[in-house]
Amino acid sequence: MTNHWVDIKNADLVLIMGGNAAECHPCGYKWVEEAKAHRKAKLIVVDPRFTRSAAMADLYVPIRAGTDIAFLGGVMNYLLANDAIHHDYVANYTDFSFIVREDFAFNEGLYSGYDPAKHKYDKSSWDYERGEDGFVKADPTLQHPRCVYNLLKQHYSRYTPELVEKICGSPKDKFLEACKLIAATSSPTSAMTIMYALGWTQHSIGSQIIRAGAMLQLLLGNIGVAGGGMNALRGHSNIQGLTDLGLMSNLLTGYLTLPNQAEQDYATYLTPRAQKPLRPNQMSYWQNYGRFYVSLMKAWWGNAATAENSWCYDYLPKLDKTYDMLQVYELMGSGKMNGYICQGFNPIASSPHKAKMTASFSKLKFLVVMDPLATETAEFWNHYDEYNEVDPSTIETEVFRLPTSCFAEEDGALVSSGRWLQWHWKGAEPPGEAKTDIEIMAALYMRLRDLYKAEGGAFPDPIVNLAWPYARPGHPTAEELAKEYSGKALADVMDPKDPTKVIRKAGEQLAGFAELRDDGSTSCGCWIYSGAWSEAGNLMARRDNSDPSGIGQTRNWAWAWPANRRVLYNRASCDVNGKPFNPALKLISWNGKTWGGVDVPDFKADEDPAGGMGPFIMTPEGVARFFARGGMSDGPFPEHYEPFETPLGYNPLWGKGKGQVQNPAARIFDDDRKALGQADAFPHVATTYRLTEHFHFWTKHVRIAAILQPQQFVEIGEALAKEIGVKAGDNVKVSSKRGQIKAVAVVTKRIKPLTIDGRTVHTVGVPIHWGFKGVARAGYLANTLTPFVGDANTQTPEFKAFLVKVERA
Amino acid sequence: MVEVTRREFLKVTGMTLAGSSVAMLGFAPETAIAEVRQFKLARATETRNTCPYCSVACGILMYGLGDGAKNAKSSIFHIEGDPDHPVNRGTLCPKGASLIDFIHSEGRLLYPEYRAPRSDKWQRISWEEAYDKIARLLKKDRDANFVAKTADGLTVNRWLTTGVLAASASSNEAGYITHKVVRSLGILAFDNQARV
Amino acid sequence: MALQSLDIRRRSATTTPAPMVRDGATPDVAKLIDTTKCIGCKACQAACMEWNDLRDDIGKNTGVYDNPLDLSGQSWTVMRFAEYENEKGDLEWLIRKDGCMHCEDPGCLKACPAPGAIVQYANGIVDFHEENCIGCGYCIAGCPFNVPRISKKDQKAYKCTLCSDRVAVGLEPACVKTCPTGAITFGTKERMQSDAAERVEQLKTRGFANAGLYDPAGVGGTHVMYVLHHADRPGLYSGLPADPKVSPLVRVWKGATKPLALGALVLAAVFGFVNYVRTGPKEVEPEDELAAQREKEQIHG
Amino acid sequence: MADKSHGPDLILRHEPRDRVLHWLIVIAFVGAAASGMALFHPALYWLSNLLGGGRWSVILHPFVGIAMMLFWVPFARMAWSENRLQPYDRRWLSQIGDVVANRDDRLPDIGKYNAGQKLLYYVMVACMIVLLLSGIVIWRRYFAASFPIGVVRLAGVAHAVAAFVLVLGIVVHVSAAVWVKGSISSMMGGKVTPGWAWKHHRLWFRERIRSQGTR
Repeated sequence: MTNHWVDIKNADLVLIMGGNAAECHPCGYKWVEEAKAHRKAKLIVVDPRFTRSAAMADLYVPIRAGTDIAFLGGVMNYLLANDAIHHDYVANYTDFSFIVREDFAFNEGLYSGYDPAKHKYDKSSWDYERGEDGFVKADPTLQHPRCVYNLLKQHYSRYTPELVEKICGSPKDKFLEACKLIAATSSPTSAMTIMYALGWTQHSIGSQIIRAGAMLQLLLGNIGVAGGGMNALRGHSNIQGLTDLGLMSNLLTGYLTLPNQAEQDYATYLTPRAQKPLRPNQMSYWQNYGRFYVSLMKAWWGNAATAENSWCYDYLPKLDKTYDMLQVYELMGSGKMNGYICQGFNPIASSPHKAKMTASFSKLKFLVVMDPLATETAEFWNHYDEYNEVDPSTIETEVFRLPTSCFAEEDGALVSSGRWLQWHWKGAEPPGEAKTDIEIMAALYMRLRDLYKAEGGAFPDPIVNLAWPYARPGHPTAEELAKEYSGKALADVMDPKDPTKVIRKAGEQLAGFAELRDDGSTSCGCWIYSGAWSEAGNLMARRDNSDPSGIGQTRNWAWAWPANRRVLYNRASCDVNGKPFNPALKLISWNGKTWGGVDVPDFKADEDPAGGMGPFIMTPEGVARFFARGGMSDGPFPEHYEPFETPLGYNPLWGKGKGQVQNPAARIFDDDRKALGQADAFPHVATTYRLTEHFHFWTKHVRIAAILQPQQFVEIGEALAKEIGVKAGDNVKVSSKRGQIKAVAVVTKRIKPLTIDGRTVHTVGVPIHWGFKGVARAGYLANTLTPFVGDANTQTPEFKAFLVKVERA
Repeated sequence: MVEVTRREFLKVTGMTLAGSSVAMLGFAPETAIAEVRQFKLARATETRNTCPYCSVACGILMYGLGDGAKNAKSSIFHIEGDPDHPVNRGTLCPKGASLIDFIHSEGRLLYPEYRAPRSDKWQRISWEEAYDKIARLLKKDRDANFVAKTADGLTVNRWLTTGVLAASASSNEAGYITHKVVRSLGILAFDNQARV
Repeated sequence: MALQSLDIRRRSATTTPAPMVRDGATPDVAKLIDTTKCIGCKACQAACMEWNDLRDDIGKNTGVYDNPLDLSGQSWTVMRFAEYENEKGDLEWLIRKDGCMHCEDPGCLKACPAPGAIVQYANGIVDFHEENCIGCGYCIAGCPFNVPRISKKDQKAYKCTLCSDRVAVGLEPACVKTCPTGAITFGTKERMQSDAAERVEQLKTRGFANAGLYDPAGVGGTHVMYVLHHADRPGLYSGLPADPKVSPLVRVWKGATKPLALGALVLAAVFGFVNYVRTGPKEVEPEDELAAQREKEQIHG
Repeated sequence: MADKSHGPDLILRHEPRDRVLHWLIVIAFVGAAASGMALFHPALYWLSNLLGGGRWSVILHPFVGIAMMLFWVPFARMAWSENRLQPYDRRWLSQIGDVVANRDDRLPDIGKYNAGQKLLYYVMVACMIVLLLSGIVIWRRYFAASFPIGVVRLAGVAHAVAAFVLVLGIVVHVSAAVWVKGSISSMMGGKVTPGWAWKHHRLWFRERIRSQGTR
């Protein structure tokens, strides 16, 4: 989230699209109801299903699963055509005026630079033109045909309301009603917030859908303001934290990235990451990359990390490609992996294509599962009726199942979707012999370290030299670890303006990332968390909920990254002179000397607005990008592509047999391409989702939740039910090219057939949540049906739009 | 004979009378005084925590047995929303409101278990045995498959044959130490649940 | 506002008044359920089960979202989902939290034959005391909303207590506290009525011309009230009765009939007794025997 | 009375089987009525103690009622023919004042049962049928849930009304039995003196005497 949950109450319009906040985030959704009740806000819900969120909406617009870019592109076209944009904002805070290179092109759905053999783009043409001063060329008059504004306008001029209706099946009148409501928030004193979740992410075009939403918000000037923003709801309690902490194939902590194998030395690694400004007097905060990196390496390898060894640069593994989940299971399936550790994760259920998952896991030599609950993954080898039809005697994998504590049995911090780090306290001992994840990881590490110390082995250095400064090495405490990632001074830290002045004494906790140094004098495990545990103590544990401004900025409640900032890009809530666009919802302002207000300024605190520094300090341009440059794998502007399993077989943007149908850069392996179904055999569009009564695959172990929603079902509309001769409560069989499940049919008015380019398309709702373990009635894992296709940028599987056939069981 | 039957008759018909006199003597069942159920949290220990499900991150209050005295062994018996929390203000969704059944789920794992190749059952093992076996398997695989340099001489120091999937609900601290350990081993096949 | 035995307004099957000298600050409380804010998330159901230590059976899906499908001894509140297509052709998902309405004039209490099994506290909460319950089920017949249920486990009647134990120590009911969207609120009845009026005005400006408060007069008003988008048609909300009253049959049965019938029985017995005393027994006199003998002989001649 | 009951010429009024049934019905009635009345009016709640308290009353009442029905059906069938209304019953009824005032000599001659008894019989038939049917409908444990709530409510009223009428009838019946000396002993020992029969049921007396004539 750029903003945070309570801030939603400041919105004048709420767009819930690609999410179902009322159902999946009910307690956060309450702030939408607050906005409706106290600001007369309106709520628009765009969803293939009439969800619980839709039930609360002032306007519900149905949409075909996977066509959100067409919809959002249509809205952008409406705004540009009707000039309903926030002019001051886009002119000064975005790349509207920047001129794009002449060799950038877009033809029939493909951007310049595509290599069809590799399914990849060469992105070099997706860039701005540079002037002789090295800075980006701009045309403030917006007349240049290749300025971003004109390219954008041209790109989305194709997305007419008629086309939107044709692709999305959204009735034109409803679509235009939505456009009108949205357009009204281009006023500087009116804000729309967008709330989205995996309904946008889990598509082969997921990242671009989200980008389209962000672009829409930029056009309206709704980023950085109270009641605005792009708000990812996030589905797991600490998935924000674990991503912040970089627990992904290609990341280090704080969104630092691992080196690619071509980057053989530190300088080669650092230069492209510590980008210099692309426009005059811009902050380009990533210029400080080196400080973050060095402080991290000092936290991990302590005294072993020195300037001479480039702070243990060689200790870091180097990437040849990204080893995301889909890639890993592909390798596993081809026998290239031997071991796997699943920590509190149930991939057999959570990853697409269960049959492939089971086959892949069966090729492992060993699997270690750490979990508080008995997961399906830990028992992928075990036969459970028709729900897991495997033969244990043919599966060689050794499996370890290690019991862990749950939330109630440990201290620590979790990061909410509003980026708040909140400390929690242990209330009881774990049951039986269960242990915390920290203890287990420490024990495994110490075993390995001792083995490497005793026996040697492959490159033992990073293991034996890992800093392990914990009072009881087998039991690092949450407090010790939190202090470590927050960071401390290893030597006295000096004031850059006055090198004789010590601003932080050796051994003290740092107050924030401004105190980080790249000379080895600071240690910080995660730069964006720097200051969470300062000399003032554990700020994540703060519980002062006072809200003096009345706009929900409880600054002394817990701690938000970065720097306890509650609304990201809040400099953009003020005009070029530093005055708030909407004084009633002032976050910060310029008082002539400094920036201040009810939020921590996302800006240089003493930077005079007259200097022209842009509000988007993390980009080298200092402004937000409509034109993504090389930031995306699949194009600088979002473009509608059909889901990999399309009910049409063509892209209505171009017509039958023409143009690019699917995302040309999406993640798909050859075998999985063969496992894609066609509309003739699998005519119905399925989408998977959560129900409000359940949480993922956990709550089927929870008795009350099992009582509230005991049995697996699928949702179909009345028309489809009639067509296949099914009534509510009957059993149906749902099959895809990859497998089939049986479930009870919930027949509902809430799912209506859509007319897509003249043909009727039925949507089928497949809730996840059931499986072969738990106290709820046993069911099929919903991923039996889903395709092994991933987004081009994040490799997120396409769970939200695929083809099935529903029949009477 | 008639005398007897008469007495019997009297007995039967007199039962109602007898009943009434018994009642008058005070043998009627006490009509319990109508009071509300006792408030069950009176002196329970309150611990503040965060709901482990979605990222709204609602504050919760956990009520545990005992007052924290050394001899009192806590067990959480009730959970409700934290009214001080700025986001949820005491509310909880159906999942949060049923957290107590997660803590005490019959699906909770209690001790380390091991499944041997081709076996169809779990066997209980000790933590020591589990750690030893796992560490040995990890080292064996790493030593056998660690790539220090590629064929074309690039230093890569990576280990690709073992992967780690990190949690989505473990604390920052657990995540941080997991990352630290995993990268020190050179693992790249590393992911979390951000996408699913 | 701790409640105790002296804070009782009505008590089932009790012919003498409850202690009623107290008349202080204990206000009439009420729960207001705003169906226009309800998302049907069932958090209230979960919180109810959790607080009251209730665990119903793990049931089945019958083709609808409703689960458990109906109230029971262990499900004191359930969400009822209705899909309604309005005049404009737009779908409305009308979701109603069903459970005890805590009537001011409770039919269950009226019907209950067990002394003290049902009480109404001074704050208006109608509570069942299962230790006094005899499991006859008359409360079910007495309830105009068809709410009480006899548990299969112990054959006693159960329903929502409005968390009388929480309210007694000054807390809000569990369902109220948990409600994520604020669709359920709790306070004095007066406050709830004024909040409802405000909300109804808001709804009228948002296109619900018939929005209104459901606080049916037929049962003397209720301590659980609904804000409805369509207050003119409560039946849309899974059959919420438009004008609930304690059934006239129940009124007859449990009203005037009781003393009248009892009086009649007593009168009959008294009459028999008085008549006996006044006229003396009908005895067979020796002359009757003689007459019988004579006639017998006559017949047998 | 006692000396009359073993005279050599006593007349058999009630067969042993009928006497047994009668008293079984009485026992069942007392149980059902006490428990039923306990639930009917709070002032009679103490009657529930007869069957062991309110809960036991609710549990046992329907079973006791069923038992009463089971005893009553053969009993009623036996008495069916003797309870047919005859022309003299109307006269007897019209002279109810004489009945109450013990001016029995003015009453017409009647058969085995007088009109009052016959009316009680029919009232019982009606009440027992209503009680059985309505009782099933409101039998919470097994059946009530299968009936619509309106039917249950109606049955509740019907059950109460029928029970009231029945109890009222029984009050009259018991009063009469106590009042008419010799009645109770006849239901105990089965026999009445010829004088009793002659006095109260003269037509029946004659019929009995005539049939004895053949012995």
